[in-house]
Amino acid sequence: MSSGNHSRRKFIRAAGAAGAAGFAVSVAGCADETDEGTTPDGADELGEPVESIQFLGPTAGVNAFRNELASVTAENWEEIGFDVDLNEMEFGAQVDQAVVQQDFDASLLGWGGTPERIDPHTFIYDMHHSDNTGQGGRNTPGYSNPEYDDLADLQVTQPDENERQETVYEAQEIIAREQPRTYIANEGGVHPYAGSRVENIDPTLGEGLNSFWNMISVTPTDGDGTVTMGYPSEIISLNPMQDLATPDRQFVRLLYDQLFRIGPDGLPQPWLATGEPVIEDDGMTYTVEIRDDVTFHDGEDLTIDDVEFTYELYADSPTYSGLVEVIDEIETSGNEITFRLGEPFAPFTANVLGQVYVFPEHIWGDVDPEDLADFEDPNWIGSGPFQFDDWERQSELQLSAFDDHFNPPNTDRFIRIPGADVSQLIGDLEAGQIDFVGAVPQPATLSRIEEDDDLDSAPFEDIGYVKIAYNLRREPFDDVAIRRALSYCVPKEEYVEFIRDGMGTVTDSTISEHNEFWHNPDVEQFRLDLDAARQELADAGYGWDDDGRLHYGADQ
Amino acid sequence: MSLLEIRDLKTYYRADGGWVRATDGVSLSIDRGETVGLVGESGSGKTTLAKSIIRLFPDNAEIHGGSIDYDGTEITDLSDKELRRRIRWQEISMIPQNAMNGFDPVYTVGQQIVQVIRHHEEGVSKADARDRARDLFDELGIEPDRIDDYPHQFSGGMAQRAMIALALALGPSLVLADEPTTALDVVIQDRILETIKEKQAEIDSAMIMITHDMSVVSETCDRIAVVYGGRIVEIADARTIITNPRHPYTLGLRNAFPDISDDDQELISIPGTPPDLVDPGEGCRFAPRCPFAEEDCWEITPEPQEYEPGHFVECHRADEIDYLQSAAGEKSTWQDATTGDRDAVVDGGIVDTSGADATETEGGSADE
Amino acid sequence: MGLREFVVRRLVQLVFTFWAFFTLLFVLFRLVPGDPTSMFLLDGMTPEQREQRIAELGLDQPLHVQYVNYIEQLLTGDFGQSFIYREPVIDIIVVRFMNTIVLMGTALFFAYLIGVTFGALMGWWRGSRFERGGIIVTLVARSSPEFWVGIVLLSVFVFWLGWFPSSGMRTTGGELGGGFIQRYGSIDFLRHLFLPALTGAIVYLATPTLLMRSTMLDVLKADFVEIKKAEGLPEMTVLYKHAARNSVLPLVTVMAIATGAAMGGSVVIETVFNWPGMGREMVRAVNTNDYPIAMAAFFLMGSVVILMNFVADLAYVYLDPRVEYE
Amino acid sequence: MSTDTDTTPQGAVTGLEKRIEQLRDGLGVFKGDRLGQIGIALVLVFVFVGVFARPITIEFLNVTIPGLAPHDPNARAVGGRLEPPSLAHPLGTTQLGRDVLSQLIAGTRVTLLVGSLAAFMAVFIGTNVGLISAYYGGWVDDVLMRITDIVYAVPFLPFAIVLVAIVGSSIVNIIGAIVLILWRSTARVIRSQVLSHKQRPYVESAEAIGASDVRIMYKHILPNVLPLAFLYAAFAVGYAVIAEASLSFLGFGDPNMLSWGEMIFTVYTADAIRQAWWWVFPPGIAITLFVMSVFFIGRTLEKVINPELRHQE
Repeated sequence: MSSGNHSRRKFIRAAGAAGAAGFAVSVAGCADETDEGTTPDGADELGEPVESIQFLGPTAGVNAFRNELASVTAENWEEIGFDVDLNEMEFGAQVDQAVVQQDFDASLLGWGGTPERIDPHTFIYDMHHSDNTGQGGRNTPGYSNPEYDDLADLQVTQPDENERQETVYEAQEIIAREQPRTYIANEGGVHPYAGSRVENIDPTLGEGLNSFWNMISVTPTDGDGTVTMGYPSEIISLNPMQDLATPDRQFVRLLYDQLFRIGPDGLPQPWLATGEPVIEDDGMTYTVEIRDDVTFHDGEDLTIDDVEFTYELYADSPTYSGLVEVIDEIETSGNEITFRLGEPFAPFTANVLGQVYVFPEHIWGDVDPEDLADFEDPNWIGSGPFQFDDWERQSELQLSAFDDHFNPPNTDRFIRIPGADVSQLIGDLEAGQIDFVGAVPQPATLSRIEEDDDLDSAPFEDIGYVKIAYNLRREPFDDVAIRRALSYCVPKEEYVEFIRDGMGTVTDSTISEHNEFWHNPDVEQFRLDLDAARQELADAGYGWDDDGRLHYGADQ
Repeated sequence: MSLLEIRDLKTYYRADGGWVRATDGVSLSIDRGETVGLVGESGSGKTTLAKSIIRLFPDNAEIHGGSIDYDGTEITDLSDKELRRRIRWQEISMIPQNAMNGFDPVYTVGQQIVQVIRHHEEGVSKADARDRARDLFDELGIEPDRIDDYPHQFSGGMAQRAMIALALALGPSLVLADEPTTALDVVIQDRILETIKEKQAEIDSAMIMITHDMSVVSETCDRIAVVYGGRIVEIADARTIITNPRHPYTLGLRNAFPDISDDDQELISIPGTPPDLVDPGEGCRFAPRCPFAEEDCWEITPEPQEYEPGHFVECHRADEIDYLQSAAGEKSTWQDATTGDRDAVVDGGIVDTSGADATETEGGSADE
Repeated sequence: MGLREFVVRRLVQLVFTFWAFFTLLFVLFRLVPGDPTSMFLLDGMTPEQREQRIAELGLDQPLHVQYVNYIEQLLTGDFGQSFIYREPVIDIIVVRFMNTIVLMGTALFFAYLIGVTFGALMGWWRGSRFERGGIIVTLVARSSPEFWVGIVLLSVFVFWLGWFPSSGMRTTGGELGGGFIQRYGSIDFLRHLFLPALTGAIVYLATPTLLMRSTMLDVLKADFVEIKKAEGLPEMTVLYKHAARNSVLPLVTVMAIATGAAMGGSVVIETVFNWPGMGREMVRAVNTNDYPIAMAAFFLMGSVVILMNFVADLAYVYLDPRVEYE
Repeated sequence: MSTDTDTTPQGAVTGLEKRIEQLRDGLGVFKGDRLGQIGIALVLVFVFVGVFARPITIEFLNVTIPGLAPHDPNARAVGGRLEPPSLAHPLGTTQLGRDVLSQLIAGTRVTLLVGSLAAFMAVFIGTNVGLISAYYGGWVDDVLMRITDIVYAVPFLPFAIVLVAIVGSSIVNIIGAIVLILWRSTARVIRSQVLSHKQRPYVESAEAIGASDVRIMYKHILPNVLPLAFLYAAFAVGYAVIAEASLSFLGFGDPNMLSWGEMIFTVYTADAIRQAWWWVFPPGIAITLFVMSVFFIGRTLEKVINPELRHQE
């Protein structure tokens, strides 16, 4: 939405009200009576009223739960004296305005909890280090705190997990105290599936039934040897060299193998590698031995040359060179490959060896780097447990088991259906057209699933979370008291218990409690408490006029 | 034996006020090859009478009584299907007033002729039907190739000729000509009437010529029936009706059409408007407009009397033929005739009749 | 003016309309906030990758340069590459376009079929209960939005009676792709097509039905209908071969407008029934700033309507011999 | 129905009486027409409910007329989650415990707002475009008609979605999107009507006495095409309401203005269509009823205004 939308919203509310009906009318929906509540005695001489909050949130179409959360939060902020201008936007438009243009005061979005992010690096470094405050960077609030930066830099270099844990704990405490964002809830929930048609389901942390482990373990019991999955959006591309959205990554990793895979517990485990990497001269060199019984889907053997070729390919690829930047040199001998790093990098196994997919050199060999992203392998030949059969966009993607794989899946055929939305996919599930849905259903669906003895729901926890980012580049959000007060107004319990009907868990830290090892349980908590919010503002020298509107103190 | 025998036919229209008695007890018989003229003002029920023969009415008209015997079969007993298959166009066809609108504009004239031929005559191939159509066109003086022209490409006269071709395509025994020449200008009118007479003679078909124009019937018809208020008030051979009519209405009609030979003849029109046919009540229906109306005329419905062989008249004073004929010739008779309701006659004042709005009840649908 | 001049003059108008329509779309899409990279940012695209992708797509160039490039590309029949799918727009859009045309074509066909038959009967049995009932039913059909009709049909025929599949174009797992017959010819496809097409038919039958009825009322008053009856032709022949055939002419001119409505409505019907058509693809493209796909979708939708206008004019001249090329 | 108003200024006075008289027999037509009467009755009910849906505070009188809606339509947890109809909640509750009946009543106001505003503006633009294009003819006519062709080529929903994506989904923008498309049918019909009026004697006589173009167009021709414009306004209200409902159903509705279409959208995204019939059917039926009543009125007007000119979408 263009920034002009900000003031127009207020005009509309007035116009909408008086315009048509032709006489002063208070329209349904905008806050009627503001109950007085106990207002502590803020500053007596009042300065300017505090600027109104340009609050960006998703439309009900994008995410019905978060849309409701945004409107309730806006109401609570208005109760403690702020004037809130809530803009409901499409996902792409909101990301552009908040993350790219950074034209916002507060923005309610979520961070996906993929297994790769179980390692704390993303939530500690990417999201809070002052290096990442540029346009498009992940430090959307523009939070920069030298003391915090040191901790974030330190943790990367600590190969010893216990030492690193201490640093990560301390980082979480600072973030919780300074509230650059309000961390609201880990949106775990359930993925519905047809218990009468499939078994051995394995809902994993952060991804539920969309996880790699579930897709290779799920077994059809209705004899057609096929598992059909529904997902509320279409895959964009299966080319591993393109920038991948979540749905794409879920299927690219079925077709291609990595040296290590992030296991259900979030820790990397050997996959193409025969065992743990041999780490020498304090974390600067990693040596990995690969299996000798792996072939690609077209029968060609997967050799160490393919692995070396792949890592050099990543280094040249404009999209992914950043990922393998930390590697200075690669050597291979027999079935072993050794990586020399420029500097110690603790998450190397999980974030690099666990991410890079191994390509067949005989197919990608002569593709020059510029065209990598646009290269079309008609059969997407990889070495993964599934192989590509056929695909018609927006209609159906068909994969079949690659039986020669060392860890073949339990189903012969695996079909993916992109739905218009979750409700419509649930309809297909109930009509027997699909076997499980990789999306969290609405409360109304849950009650229906319980009654339907063909259907069950697989619970899973999330390591990502929904949060409200504040723009520290703008007044008054650079003042920590304002941010803390705003955080006190976010109804976290009501969001999880009522709006999400119990799906998910409340959180106060950037690292989810389900990531037990890295989660710091005793960070400062911010739960719904309007009085505490008013107290924060009063202590910081703000005051209220007799309409209850928040003002700067005269001396501020 | 006569071709067509109509006895006491009653055809009524459903209307807001009740039943409009468009044809109220008409008897008429037509012999093979004979041409009978039905003449009268518009709204007199002459077209309804003709169309009742083949039950060609809008959905709010019904036959309420009487019988129509056509060549031995009682038509009113026939089901619609039988009527369509055995009688319509095969036995009895029609020539409408405006030929241009009589044809379906989106098909060629030829196609429409071929369609009716092949519908009624099994086993006639398209080619044969087209040839017959071309012959018909040729006989009627139309360029045979023009069967592939569309109706809007024909002039008024040519279209009428094409319509005649269509009407005679199946060699019908009876043709209903509904004001066939009214829409044409006088010059073409005569030639079309000649053509119709000529063709009719060739196939020896009978014809009912419906018109309001005395001169047309006098030239073309053997016998003429004068229709007024849904009844035949006078019927006789053409000569008698023209030269020696008895019924005042016929006399009035004759005055309304100038005789070219008599140049100083003054035009005299019949005052008043056609009667309200919803409930005409007793007495002669012409009474309100008749200058000779007397006491009985208002009370007793006159029965048809035969004054000369074949010459029937429905009028109480028909016997005073000489007085009627001489008085009817004077303009004054009609002008100071008291028209309107009965009391006016008594006290001699002239009352402006508030006759019902003369909506064209024939053919037009009653509502909307 | 002969047929040739008429066609040429109309073609020139056509080209102008396309060009103006095109420029309007081009500007419109450049105003939509955000760019094709927005959806990847939260999934791990770094700022550098974003800059590089923007440059690759040429979105950093001034508007008029982009416009000129785009027109050149279009003149060579190349709709360009989808910003998101990175595949030629043609490959993506053509299949979707066919799905929408088959769906909406069937809907309009049924709407006109019902419209002509029932409209004619309503005119023939004027004043009857059938006519009054018919008017009420058509007005109710016209008053309910497509999605509401869709939801009602879904609730009744799928969730309650279970006679039809709930969504999509075919039962999963079958052969994909394939030629026209293979895609649209199977019984399975027809079972999937039935409810969405019926939804469209219900909503779009009102205009042809009411229009047919009112023209029938006039045509039945014409003299030639009485003559056809007098000719002893069967009732149905007079009704359909003559009366209806004349009344159908105005329906031809309305066809183009009905197509426009159908193109618009396809977005909703495809959403309710998860039909992989162009309507939904267009909405996705707008939301993810995939301009080439959105432009192509709009372009095809608009051209179908403009083309139908052209076809309607020619059809009218063919159907009504009285009309010369004005 | 189009009459030849006399051109002399003195005639203006009687012109007015003539207008009133025309209006009276215009309304007279409803006497015999049952569908028309049903239409009028329903519309009056909707207007009443719409106006008094929510509490109205009149500042200077300092009085508040209580709203018809029993609860605040947006108040959460007024009842339990997805409660079936009960005495407390005649139409049950939504997924977040909101009262469906209150939402339905409040939605009436939005529907009336959108329907009337959009229809009025669309017909206003359409009439003017049609008038000017037909009256001046020549290149003016060509340009305006080519623009109309383009607007006819633009399918409504996709265009509205793009527009809303650009300027935001407030009710004003939605009405704007509807108006930008809806004026096209009125323009074409008014143009054809004005073309036929242009040749009539009363226009020539107005030109003869030296009336200016504007005066002729708006003082003489316009009153004659106004009834037709009203007819199209009636149908436009229906189309506008359907358009807003469809947009809301696709998730592009104005979040602050809870319309019927948006209610159905919420039920659809809450995947509660099958359980909560009391939540999904009332708004759908309300839309159909309201639009139907407007179409009934339109059809009755059509009999009077232009029996021969077929109504086109």
